[in-house]
Amino acid sequence: MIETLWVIILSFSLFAIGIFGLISRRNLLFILLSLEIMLNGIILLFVAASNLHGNNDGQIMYLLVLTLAASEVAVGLALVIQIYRQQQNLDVDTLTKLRG
Amino acid sequence: MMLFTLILLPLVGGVIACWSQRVHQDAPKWIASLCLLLSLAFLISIKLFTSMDPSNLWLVDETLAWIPRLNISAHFAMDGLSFVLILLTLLMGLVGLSSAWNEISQHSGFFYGNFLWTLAGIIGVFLAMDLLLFFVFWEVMLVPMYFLIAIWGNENRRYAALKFFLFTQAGGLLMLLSIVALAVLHYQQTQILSFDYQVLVQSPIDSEFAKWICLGFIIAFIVKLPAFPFHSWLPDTHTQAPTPASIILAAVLLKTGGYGLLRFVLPLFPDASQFWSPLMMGLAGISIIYGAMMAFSQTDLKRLVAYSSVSHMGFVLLGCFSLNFYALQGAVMQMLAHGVSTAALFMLVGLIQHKFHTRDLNQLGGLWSTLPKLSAMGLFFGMASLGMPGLGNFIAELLVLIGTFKQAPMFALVATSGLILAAVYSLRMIQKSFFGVSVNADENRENKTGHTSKQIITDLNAKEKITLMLMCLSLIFMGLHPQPIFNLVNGSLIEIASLFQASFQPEILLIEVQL
Amino acid sequence: MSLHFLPAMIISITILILLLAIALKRAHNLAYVITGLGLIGAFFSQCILLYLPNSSDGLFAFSPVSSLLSLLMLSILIFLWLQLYAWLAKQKGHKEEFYLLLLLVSLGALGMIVSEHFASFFLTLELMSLSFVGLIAYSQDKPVSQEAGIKYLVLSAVASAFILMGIAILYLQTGSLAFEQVTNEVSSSSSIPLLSTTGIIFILIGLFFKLSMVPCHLWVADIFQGAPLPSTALLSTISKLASFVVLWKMFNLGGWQHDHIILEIIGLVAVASMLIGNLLALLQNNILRILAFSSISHFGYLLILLLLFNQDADLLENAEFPLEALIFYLSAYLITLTGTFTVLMQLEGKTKLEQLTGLFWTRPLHAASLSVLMLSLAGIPLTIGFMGKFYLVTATISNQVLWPLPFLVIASVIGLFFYLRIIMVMLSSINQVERSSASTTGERASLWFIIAVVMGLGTFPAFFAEIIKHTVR
Amino acid sequence: MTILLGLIPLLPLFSACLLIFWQPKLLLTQIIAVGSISLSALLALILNVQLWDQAQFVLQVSLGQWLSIDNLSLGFTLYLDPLSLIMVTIITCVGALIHLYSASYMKDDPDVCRFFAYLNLFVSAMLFLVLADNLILLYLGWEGVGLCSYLLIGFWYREQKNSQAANKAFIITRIGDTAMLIGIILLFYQFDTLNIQQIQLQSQQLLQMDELPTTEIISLCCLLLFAGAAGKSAQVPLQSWLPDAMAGPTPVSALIHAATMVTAGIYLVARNMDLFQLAPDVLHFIAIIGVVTLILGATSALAQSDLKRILAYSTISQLGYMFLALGVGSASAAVFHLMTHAFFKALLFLSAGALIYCMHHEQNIFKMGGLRKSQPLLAFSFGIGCAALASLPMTSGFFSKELILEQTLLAHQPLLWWGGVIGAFFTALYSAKLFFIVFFGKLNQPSTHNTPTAMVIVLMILMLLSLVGGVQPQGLFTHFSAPADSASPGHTLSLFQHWLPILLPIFTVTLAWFMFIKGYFTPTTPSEGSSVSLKQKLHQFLLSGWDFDRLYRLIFIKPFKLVTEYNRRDIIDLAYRQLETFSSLLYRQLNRFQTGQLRHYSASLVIFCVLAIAWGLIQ
Repeated sequence: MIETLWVIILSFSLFAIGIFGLISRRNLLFILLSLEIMLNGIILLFVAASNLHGNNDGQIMYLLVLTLAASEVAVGLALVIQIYRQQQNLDVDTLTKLRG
Repeated sequence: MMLFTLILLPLVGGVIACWSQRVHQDAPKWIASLCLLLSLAFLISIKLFTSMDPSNLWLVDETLAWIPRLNISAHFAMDGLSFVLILLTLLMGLVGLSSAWNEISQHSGFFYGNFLWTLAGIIGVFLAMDLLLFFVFWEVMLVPMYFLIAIWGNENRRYAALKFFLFTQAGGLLMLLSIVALAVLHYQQTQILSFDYQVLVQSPIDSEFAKWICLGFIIAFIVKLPAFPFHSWLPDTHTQAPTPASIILAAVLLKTGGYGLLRFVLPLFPDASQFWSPLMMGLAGISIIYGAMMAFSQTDLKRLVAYSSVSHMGFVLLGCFSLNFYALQGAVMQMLAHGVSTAALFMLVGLIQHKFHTRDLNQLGGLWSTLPKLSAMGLFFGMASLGMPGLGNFIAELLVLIGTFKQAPMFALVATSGLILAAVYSLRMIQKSFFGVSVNADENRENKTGHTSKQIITDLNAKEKITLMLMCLSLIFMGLHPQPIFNLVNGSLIEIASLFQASFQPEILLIEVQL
Repeated sequence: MSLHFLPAMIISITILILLLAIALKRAHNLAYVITGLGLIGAFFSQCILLYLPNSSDGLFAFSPVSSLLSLLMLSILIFLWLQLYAWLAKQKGHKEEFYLLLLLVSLGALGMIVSEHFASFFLTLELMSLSFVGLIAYSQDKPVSQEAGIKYLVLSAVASAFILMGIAILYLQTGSLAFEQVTNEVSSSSSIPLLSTTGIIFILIGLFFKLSMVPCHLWVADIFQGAPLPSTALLSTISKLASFVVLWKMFNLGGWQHDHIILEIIGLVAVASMLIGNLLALLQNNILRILAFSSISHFGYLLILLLLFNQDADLLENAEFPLEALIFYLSAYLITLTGTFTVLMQLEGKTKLEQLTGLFWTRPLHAASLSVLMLSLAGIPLTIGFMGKFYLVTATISNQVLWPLPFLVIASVIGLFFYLRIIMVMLSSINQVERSSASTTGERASLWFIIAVVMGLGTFPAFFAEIIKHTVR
Repeated sequence: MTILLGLIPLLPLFSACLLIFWQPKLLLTQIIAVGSISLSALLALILNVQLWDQAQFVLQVSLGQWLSIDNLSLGFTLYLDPLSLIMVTIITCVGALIHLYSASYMKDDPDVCRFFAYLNLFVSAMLFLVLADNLILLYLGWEGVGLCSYLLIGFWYREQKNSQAANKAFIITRIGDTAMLIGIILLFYQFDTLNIQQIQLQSQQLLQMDELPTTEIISLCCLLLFAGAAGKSAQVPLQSWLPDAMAGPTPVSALIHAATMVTAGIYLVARNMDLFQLAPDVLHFIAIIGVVTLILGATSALAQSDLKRILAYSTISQLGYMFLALGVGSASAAVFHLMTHAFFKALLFLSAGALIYCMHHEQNIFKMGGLRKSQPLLAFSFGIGCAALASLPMTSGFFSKELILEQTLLAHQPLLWWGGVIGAFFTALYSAKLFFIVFFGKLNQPSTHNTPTAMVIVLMILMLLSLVGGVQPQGLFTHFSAPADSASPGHTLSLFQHWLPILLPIFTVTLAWFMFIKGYFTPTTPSEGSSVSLKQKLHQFLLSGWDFDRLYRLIFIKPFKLVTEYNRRDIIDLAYRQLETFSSLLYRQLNRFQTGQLRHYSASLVIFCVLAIAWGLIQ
């Protein structure tokens, strides 16, 4: 039986990886990808917590977060396509028409 | 409802004037003057017809519910002090109007609208008894004045209008904090939540915060009455403001600071003002000397007059904070006399600028030969500003000095040296602009301006002559027969002075007021 | 299914009808009418429910305060809806979807205001954020709006992730997701000392992002500038209103007030956003960016009010006064902001300061209303902004929280500088007098209405203050 | 009778206002101006006749209530007693004569109406000063007189130096007046009233009580009052304005800077004599100042080459005599000398004016030689004037100056007496020198036109007055029957002390005659070489009136100008400008964060989270 502590550590590390990916990667797709990793980390934490406390609130939250992740990616990809059509590359650093 | 209509008259007049520009080009001028005359007549009628029971200090006292949630009421009241100052406001409004008659051409409707709204705001300040109402009028009178300066000002008007607004607004915010703190502490002390002056004055708060709240009020009023450290907005504003705006600014807007000190700081915080009085008298002394020295070194005529009014208002501050009956009378007198003399000086400077398109002293000179009447008036008001006996300013400065010598001889000594410096800079102004030979004789001025027809410089026209003559007569009246003004203002000042001088027993307490 | 859900039900029904209408026959004015009916229906139903007693069913808690706030939100939505038709008619591309997204945002916001369970809060938050992404990236022809859209999407996703992480940690800590239990248990038993605080911090970061408080304020200027005008209007009013209400709810319920770390962070953030918000807008040349930065500082002022809730040293013996001040200031600011956006919408996208030169002489009514609104943002008396500031100052002083006041004075003086700068630009005289397109009576009516509301409530706030007093009691 | 008294000051005031507002033609202005002054002179003479017999009389008339607050109550009340009667007669008679004289002197000046308006205003202000019954009304007249002297000195406003001289006069007298105002205010707190008579009464009671209570405040008040008097009557610290005041027209110098205004200081001290008795050390100080001034005036007059400046310095020295008399306590001698001085100095100034008028505005005495034959009348009037000035026996100057010297001796002040005698020697020397240079020696510039008749009449009257004026008006003695005069009847003057002042003038005049013959009186040419001989340096020192001007410029004017010029842009204003630049700098720094990079924005979110948690950990 894996103790919940390890699960928590795993979820935190997933969360951290997601954040790191978000900041360092320049391609939009990878940003969305790292976003997903972060959400998975959080889902893991929810499930672990519900297992620890024995009530299934966590499970419900898992379902909700999953739907969120899906819808977010859907909208994200739609926008990614739009941007690709405009500037033919997905580099985030060129998206700086709005600044200063 | 009488006092409310007194404020409403210029307000509505302003709206009509602003709207009437579409009807006819110079309709606004006539509407504005009509409205001012109407409110003047209304004011005089209020004064005459109110039953003069000497026991009650307030001539007229009205309250209307405003924000019941915090027990704030629109409480207007008029006593001798505010009556005199409102009279000054309306008269100087007329003077400003006469100087704006042919000087303002573009958007004149909007100009007269703003002009009248400023006057309405100022009258509101002098009448408001509720602290929040006072604060609202205190800030609201700035907005139309800001528009006046920003639209019709001279070359660098933007910077001056912004600086004017920021300075007073910063002071105002401090006052807002102090008002609220005062009301809250008063509530804590007497379980009555009220912003009303007459309620607050009964039980002065005695917590150690009182000093800082009093300081908040004082800073707001000192910024307005430009005392030494906060005066740097006045010269810029005066040089850039159009003549009617700078007449109103000099004659009345500065007096709201002095009025605030007399009405709100001294009665509401007796012991705190005693605590602050040495510092404030010091500031007053410095601003007298500093204003005079700065006036001496200016080459721009309007900046010179502006710095001179900093020095004169130093006397008002000195008068207020020497907490002595004579000095208070002197301070009120100085406010009136300075109002008239500086307004006249600004009107003259405006005329000179209108005729010669320059305010620089080095280019002016020998005006006496080309404009004898104007220079005679300039000489008269120059003499008034240096405190020539027989005119209002001297009586005021004399009383302030008498009062201050009794309280703090050292500061009075500094103030009297201010008298000498006043003579120095006004004589320099008179000599540089009126006497001597005109530096740019007519021929080279002509090729400077380029147009062929020699621009004939006309002396004062009839209207200007009448206004200036009336102002001379009023100054002489104030100089030789100031008693009616003293009787009017006596009531409230005795009340203030009795707070400070335990030994002060005015033997003629109930003075029959006769105009 | 208590009566309280009526407004939300009406809006969801209108969403469905709108979907069907778009599917059947795409007609702009039809969509416009349907949305209007929906919103007005929701508004009136909310009016009826105003004074019903409190009731809560786990996920959503209904109280007079929350109904007053949703009333405020619905009135803002209706006012923006009135201007929408004229603006959308000028845009290229499909116009009906905008109304759809508008209704979705309002549904999300309504839900958020009344939510008192983390699940419901999270759901409504996501509903609102994602529909906002759609709104921001609405106009395809402008690449700038796409860029703003993607930026908002990524950043709001990160913020939601943070909030979720916070919720997860709190859930780990307490085992329950309802606001009530979470906040009570947090103060009582805490296994790992800092766990609950980090959880709260995570949630706060997410909410600070939504409210564009200082550390996470960088996005607000770019998105305000990039997004189409009505979506910026919605974003700046609805999203911030809903997030602030949630922040107030969470903060008010539990015993967090005594957790000095959170208090210090909130105090620091409040002061920082007041000062930096105003400083950033000092020499800006784009009006939208100025409005963005001024919204940062205004929410900084509001954050001070949050600090007052726990103070027991109440001089005015009136515990609800801070809440009253909060509602008054919030409504004052949002009314002014909606007014500003309606004026900007009528100025056909003139957002650069230089484009506004001499507006006083070409379109006097627009210039007059814009300057009244600027003065209200600056807090000059006789405007509703001043009354809000007065309430704020009275609440702070009566609760003896004196240290933020000097910053308030400095910030409002700096703020005054750039508000006056805008008015100054409009006043400057222009040489060629081009009479631009005469404004329609509808526009003129709305402008007069704005001036009347801002000046009217400023000079006679008694009526509005009484309503707030009753709802709070 | 009181109506007459009321009318005396009001008549010139009324005519001044009339001239200012109406500005009639030349003839009409002359009639109005001269008419009003001679009318008040007539009224004064009538009063003199009526009150001739009464020894002690007091006449009061109130023109209205000025101001009454708490216990400070002032009214426009005029107070006449022997002293002010004498002053009124001097002012109105000399004023009328000078008005008559200037009617013809100024008739071809373009704005003559303005001139007469100022002159009338001046006379009415002087009358108010002399007849005031409270110190503030006196101060009103005092400043009014200062204002009119400023306007009249700067009358020909086109030349820059005239208006500069006027400014200098006004500012220096203003310094004295401010000191006086402080004195008046302190007096108000000491005696709780500003009415002059009550102050005198209270000080007399204090004198009888012989243990003088708060002496140092009273002596401070007296000192400050004397400072005001010194400012107005050009005594040592504040005397450098009088020589420059000659820039005005000559009748102005005659009226203001010889007969009336400069005597205001003496009147002030004489009027408050009882008060000054309370502060004996101040009186002694006044005497010392008097002596120093008279020596300064006499010596600098020697070195002058401009006719009017010589007369100006001589006025300073004669005023020094009057203050010496006041210093030793005999106010009657001072007022007597004042009266005689008024007559012969007016005569000298007017004849100088006529002389300049004939020599078409040539003022340098070395250029007017030998006018004895071409202008016999002027020579004769100048002769009498110089004689009275040098106090040759049997002239009015002799009686008054000799009385002063006698009084100083009676008051046991031998040192001051010797100062007075030396002063008398120098006075006689320069007046004789002046007379011989102008009227004897070779004729180098012919005088063209001769003096008009009006001037001749005035000169004749003045000649008569300065000769016969020696008889001492009886009223003067009774008024000042103060004990100080007859303090020491027993002490008789030694023979030498009695005869020296009588013989000295005769001896110096003959000495001057010999020096003139030997040609000592040649103008000292300014030396080109660097080695400036002692004689030139001394001459330069005396020429500039003991170099007070350079001293004041060094101490006051230069630093003041330096500071004001440096601070022209108002340091406080620059401080606020710094605030402005600082905030825009802050704006630029903060704006650098708005990079528009998505990754930077998400990074800011994460950094804040890390910082917040770290903050939590540190606590």
